[in-house]
Amino acid sequence: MGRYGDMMSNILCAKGIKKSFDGVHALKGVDLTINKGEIHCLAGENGCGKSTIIKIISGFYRPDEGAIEVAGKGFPVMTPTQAIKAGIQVIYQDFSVFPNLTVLENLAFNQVLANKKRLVNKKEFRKIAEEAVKKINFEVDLDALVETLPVADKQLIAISRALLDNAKLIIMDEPTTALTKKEIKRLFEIIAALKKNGVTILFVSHKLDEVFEISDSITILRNGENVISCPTSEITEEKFAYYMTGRHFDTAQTRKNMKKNIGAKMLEVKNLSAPGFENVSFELHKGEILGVIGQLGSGRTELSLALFGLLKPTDGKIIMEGKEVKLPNVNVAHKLGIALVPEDRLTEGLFLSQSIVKNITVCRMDELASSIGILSNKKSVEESDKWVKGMGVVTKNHELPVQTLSGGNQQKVVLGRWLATTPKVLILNGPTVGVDIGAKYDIHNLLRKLAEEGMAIIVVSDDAEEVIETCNRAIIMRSGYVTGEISEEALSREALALASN
Amino acid sequence: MKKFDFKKILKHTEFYVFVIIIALSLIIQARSGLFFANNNIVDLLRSLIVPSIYALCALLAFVSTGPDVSFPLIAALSAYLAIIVTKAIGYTGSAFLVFIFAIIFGMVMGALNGWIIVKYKFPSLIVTLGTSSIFNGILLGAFEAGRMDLPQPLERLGETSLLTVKNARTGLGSSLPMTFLIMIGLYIITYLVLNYTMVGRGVYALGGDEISAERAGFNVKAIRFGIFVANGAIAAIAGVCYSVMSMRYLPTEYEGGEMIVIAAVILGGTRMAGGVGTLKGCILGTLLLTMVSNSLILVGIPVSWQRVFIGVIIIIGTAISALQSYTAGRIKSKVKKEAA
Amino acid sequence: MIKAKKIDDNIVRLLIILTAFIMIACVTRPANFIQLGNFQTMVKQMSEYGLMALGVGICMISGGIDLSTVYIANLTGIIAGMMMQNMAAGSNGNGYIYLAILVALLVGAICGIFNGFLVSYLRIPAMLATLGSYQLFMGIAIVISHGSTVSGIPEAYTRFGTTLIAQIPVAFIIFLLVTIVLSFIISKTKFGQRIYLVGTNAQAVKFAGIKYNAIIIRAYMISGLISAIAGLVSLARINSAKADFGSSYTMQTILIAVLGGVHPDGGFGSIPGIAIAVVILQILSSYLNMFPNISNYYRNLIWGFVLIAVLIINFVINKRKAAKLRKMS
Amino acid sequence: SQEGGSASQETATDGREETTGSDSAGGDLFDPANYKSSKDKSEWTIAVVTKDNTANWFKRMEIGVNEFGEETGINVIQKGPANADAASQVQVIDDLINQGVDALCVVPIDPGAIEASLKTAMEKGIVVVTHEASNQKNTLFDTEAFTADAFGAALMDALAKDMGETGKYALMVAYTTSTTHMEYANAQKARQLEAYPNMELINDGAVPSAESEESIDTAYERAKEILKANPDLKGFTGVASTDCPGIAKAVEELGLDVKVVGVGTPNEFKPYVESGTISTIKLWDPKDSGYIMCKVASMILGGEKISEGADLGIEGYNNVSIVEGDNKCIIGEADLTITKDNINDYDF
Ligand SMILES: Nc1ncnc2c1ncn2[C@@H]1O[C@H](COP(=O)(O)OP(=O)(O)OP(=O)(O)O)[C@@H](O)[C@H]1O
Ligand SMILES: Nc1ncnc2c1ncn2[C@@H]1O[C@H](COP(=O)(O)OP(=O)(O)OP(=O)(O)O)[C@@H](O)[C@H]1O
Ligand SMILES: [Mg+2]
Ligand SMILES: [Mg+2]
Repeated sequence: MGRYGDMMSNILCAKGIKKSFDGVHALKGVDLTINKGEIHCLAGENGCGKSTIIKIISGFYRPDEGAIEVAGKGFPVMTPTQAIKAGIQVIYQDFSVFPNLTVLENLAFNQVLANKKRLVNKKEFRKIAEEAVKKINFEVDLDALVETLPVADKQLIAISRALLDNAKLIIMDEPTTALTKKEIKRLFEIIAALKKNGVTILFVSHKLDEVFEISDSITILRNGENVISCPTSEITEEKFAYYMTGRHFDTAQTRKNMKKNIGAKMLEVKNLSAPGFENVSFELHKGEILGVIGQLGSGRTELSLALFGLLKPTDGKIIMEGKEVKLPNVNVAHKLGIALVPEDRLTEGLFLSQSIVKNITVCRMDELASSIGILSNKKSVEESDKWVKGMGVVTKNHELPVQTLSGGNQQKVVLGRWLATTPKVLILNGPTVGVDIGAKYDIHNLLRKLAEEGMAIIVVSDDAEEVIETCNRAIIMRSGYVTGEISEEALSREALALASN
Repeated sequence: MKKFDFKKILKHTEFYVFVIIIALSLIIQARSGLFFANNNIVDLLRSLIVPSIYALCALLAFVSTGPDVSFPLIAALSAYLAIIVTKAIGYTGSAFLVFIFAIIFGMVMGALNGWIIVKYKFPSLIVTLGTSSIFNGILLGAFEAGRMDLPQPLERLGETSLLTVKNARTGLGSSLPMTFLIMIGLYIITYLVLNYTMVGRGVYALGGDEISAERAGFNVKAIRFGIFVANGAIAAIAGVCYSVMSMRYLPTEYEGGEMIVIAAVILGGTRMAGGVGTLKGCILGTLLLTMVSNSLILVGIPVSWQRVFIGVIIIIGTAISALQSYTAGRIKSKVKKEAA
Repeated sequence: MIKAKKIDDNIVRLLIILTAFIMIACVTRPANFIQLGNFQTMVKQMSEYGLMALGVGICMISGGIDLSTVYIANLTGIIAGMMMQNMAAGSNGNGYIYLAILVALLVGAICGIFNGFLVSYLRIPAMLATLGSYQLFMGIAIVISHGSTVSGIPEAYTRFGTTLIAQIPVAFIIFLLVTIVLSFIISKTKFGQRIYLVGTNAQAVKFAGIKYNAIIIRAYMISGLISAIAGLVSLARINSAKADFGSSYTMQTILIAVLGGVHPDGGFGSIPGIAIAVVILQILSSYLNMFPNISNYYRNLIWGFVLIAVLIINFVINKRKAAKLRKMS
Repeated sequence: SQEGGSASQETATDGREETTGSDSAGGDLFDPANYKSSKDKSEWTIAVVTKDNTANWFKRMEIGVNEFGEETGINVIQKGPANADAASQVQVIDDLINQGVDALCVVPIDPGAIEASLKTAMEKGIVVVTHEASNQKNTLFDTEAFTADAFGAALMDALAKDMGETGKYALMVAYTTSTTHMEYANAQKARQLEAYPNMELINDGAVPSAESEESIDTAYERAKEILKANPDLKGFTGVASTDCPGIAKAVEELGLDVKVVGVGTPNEFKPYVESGTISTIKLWDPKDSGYIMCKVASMILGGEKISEGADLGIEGYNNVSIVEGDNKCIIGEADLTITKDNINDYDF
């Protein structure tokens, strides 16, 4: 179904790319053709091979088979420097910044290296860097160390670095995950401006609305194979989801049709303050899903940490089932039936090199062990089996390390771990960040089902769609304060947009 | 332009090491009255030479890859080979050539480290532990190295001194060996390479994020290999310097020198996880530990208590620098919140 | 689902190396090697550093390292030895010996807890924390023993160092027992699993409600405790204790742990692997002592070589296996 | 130091108890006559175990050991540990016992650490001879060029003579844990207290004054510190072979008139002896010690009796005396005193 443009209008043409890692076939002969000057969207579920083909185009991986042409010129062996020289710039999913170096160096390295300079010229560095940040009006201290900057700034560094002079094709691997709505808007403006200047963009995203908002054409991959390549105008949202996942979604199952089963008051937070937020109050009932919507740095993360015993409140009360509780550490929270699915699953959630079993049972060890602390292997495997099946984690063997799973499946493992503790209050911080629509759909469904069964849930998110789809109510946080609350009836995209601006 | 920013300085580990050094030197001065004498300072500088050259190896390895524990044995073996070769060919010219011999041998050994680490991506600690065991076996088993007199070129170098001072009050003298210049030279070269060449920036870049470095176009493998070859060369220089300063080749005195050097370098703010570390911190950390071990007698600590003191100083020093970097992290997140 | 393998590949490879070494020794030096006495000596010698290597291994699995084991062993040996000396005269019965043993174990545990405290609460990198504490423990040992050998250990205690049970030296039985108990703790208990988790991702541990500090302190405490046992075994075997005894063991224990499959960054390794590596090293050392003309320093050469060779063999085999998998699927 | 004295006395009595204890096992473990070998001389193996085979000192010893082997046709081997560490030495000894050597001649790193191993050896009928271990209990004979006390006293006598019997002096050892060094150091102090009232050990008489950690460079640095802290120092002794070169270098550099007396090999010390900084070297020839250990071992294996006044065949040992203390100690008159005048007579 691949669609090939003629030689002249192609900026990039990759044919029959195959790549496998230690037995995993990430790409099974993928074709990708991008026309000059277009915004091309590459979509597909987690683990379908999007990042892998990008890394092959940028010369970071060598394909097992296949050929790459850039602007009609064949590259038998592509290296990162060659790619940069050919005008290909990549904004990687993980930003690819140097945390230990200054913004200045982060911005200048690529270009200086591509020009084969051997010596450091501070003035030249500064010139390149200033030029780069100016392109997107990004205000940042060029001499600051990148590790001291917030996530969004790191993303913006990666973006501005890619915009440098000779870029003909800019590849963005999920560039919007860490950005706020406002920043996304700004990014799209930049992309539009680039397009006007004749730069071609390859854009990777899971988010339907983004794809349809900006792309000219789409290539969808599934399991390392092409599914379709066509102009965006020829495809509908529904079809898009189908091509990506190979399944049809029951769109009737939304919040509006959710069975309401709101019960007794489960959790009450009164005038809670902690470093990062102040004077936050709200109530949470059994069977209710409360959305906490706020942008990066609004205090939402700190609030979730405070409710989980990881951040010491300076003031205020937490009342659970009518009794005031103190949460000095995670164990107390755990015993009280509070669970937190953390924001960053890689650093805060998973033990990447350990088995799926260990990752799922880690919070249940006390129950799975005998009174003197001996773990039952059988029980652990049963427990993990239950959750692997229940959550639909795709894996060959649950003794395999978690790092062999794709992002969505990894998130399911973290979620399964906490659900295994049968919590009364489940807090999820960005439950579907970087998760594809199939897995996202599964997770949202699961949350609704859990609420129906009487669990009290807090969804912390900056994704309005997610909050609308899953939550009964939402509170809005900004700069450490709750600035508003939206009831179920009023919960809509417009209301959220209005409230958070 | 850049202002003198005291708050920024407060965040650097180097600053705290510096404060500890000042405090300790005042204490030593108060207890002995001898610390700030010119001859004592020269003695201290002399003691600093070999450990601070070693510290370069530790620093480069930590910043780019991870711990390297093989430098003392590379030093021992390459100095041995250089001396043997010099004696065998009966060379009596300049000591420079002897250093070149040693550097070549050191680079070969460093290349072995580098090759294994780059090719197989094994942790550097294991590889260097293994190779230093091998070098030790070669030196003492295969070559049966024993104490030796130095060949003429090195002997002559050992007899010349760079600077001689005499304390007016006590009449005590002290002289600074020529090897001090070698150390200064190495620091200058390392400083220039690390800060003013793209390869040098690559060392930091790959320590910060190896994959990003590769994507940016640094030749990560070549840089890492180069680091270990350079470490071999630097260790070889330290090895010859040590023999020059003892006026004798002493095969068994090298082994075991790595730990205290690593402690010094980490004390000076080098991050074990890589990417962070300065020459300033390196020299300050080395100075601190050298100063402590060279002042215990001046201060009058009984011999049997000296080890207790060194242990306590290492623990306190590292605790301060560890807690400081932890609180610096916290300050960081607070600042961020204010900005939000 | 594919059934999980019961024995990991690294142990199999270590066993192959071990067998190869034994065969070489048997063929080339049958008269010296195949002897009850030789085996008894070997197992006696390796028990001490073998115990310490187990402790070092546990700390490495937790993401740290313990450089102080040898000096904890010496300190506890000295304390127990001095107590036995001083109390032997005034007491009838062996109660005082048990008391001394108890105190030694306690001191070992306290030293370990101290290390754990430095690593967890004070966040000092383990390499530095235990480098400092090893100087400290050795210093304390020098201060209380005046640097000299503590000897004249009551025979009631030292007899235990030479006792054979079914021709097996007690020291080795202790080593085996500790190995078995630790294998069990590490692989079968909550605490053991948590050591692996702590060594894999210290940040995620916090979110999973595992008490990082407590796990680390207990890991180092175990290392200290085992070192104390090693100190007591050594006290019985050589009838004396000294502040600097066995200083070459420190590097040796790390090499053993690594050869045994422990990853220096934490999260991987097994106790049986370490135990097999101990045996390999011991056979190598004893074998070399059978050649009058070969310097003992060759041991270091061979040992370094074996270590790197094993790493490379593991690497190549794993790669081959992956390639095979790729072809199959 | 008084505590130390009583402790060692206790040890001594314990040693006796052990002896009687093993008596009942059959035959006197400490009677050399019980060790006569029934094998032919050519089948004997005598193993010499040193502290560190790389040191010049023990390379010199090996010359004597090999000389003995060639002379007599007895199979002799010299082994050192893989690390200069008592634990490694124990391993070497234990392994040699298992290989069924007929005699072990040991220069212990730490006599205490090898007691048990040597006892096992003797119980297996292996002849045990030691050197530099006058307090070793489980040995048939300890062979010494002189006793530790006599040697320490001789060092002090030499120092006292060189510094005119007055003034401050300092003592350096390798480590406070080096047993033999500490014996020499304590003996020096004891001799000074007894014979030279006008001399004074620095730091209120604390033994030792500094550790060289078996490194010439460290010896130099510590010596400098001591000289700075005690500008009126008149004498310095060092008992490890690393000590005196370091001390002498410091003294020369500071331009002081401090007498340096110590232990070491002539060739290594020659420059400082010739320049006069090291006034006296006290030592014995390790070549002879190696030879004598083997000789004593072979005599025991051959059933020969060694008694007071025996002639062991080389100079310095033509008329040995036997002192019974912790062990039976064969003492020669083989100490060498080397000064500027006779240093060129020795080449090792
Ligand atoms: N370095 C690697 N080693 C082994 N397997 C890998 C490696 N990189 C990718 N894979 C595997 O290849 C497949 C494709 O991964 P890729 O990262 O390209 O997916 P993706 O489409 O970018 O997913 P996501 O949306 O989660 O970013 C996955 O199954 C992944 O597990
Ligand atoms: N006091 C603290 N103690 C421990 N961890 C903290 C603390 N403050 C912040 N963190 C962690 O540091 C990380 C970055 O914090 P940051 O404030 O940038 O989070 P955020 O999501 O951007 O902000 P917010 O929660 O305000 O929206 C978070 O993952 C959080 O877990
Ligand atoms: Mg991806
Ligand atoms: Mg956040």
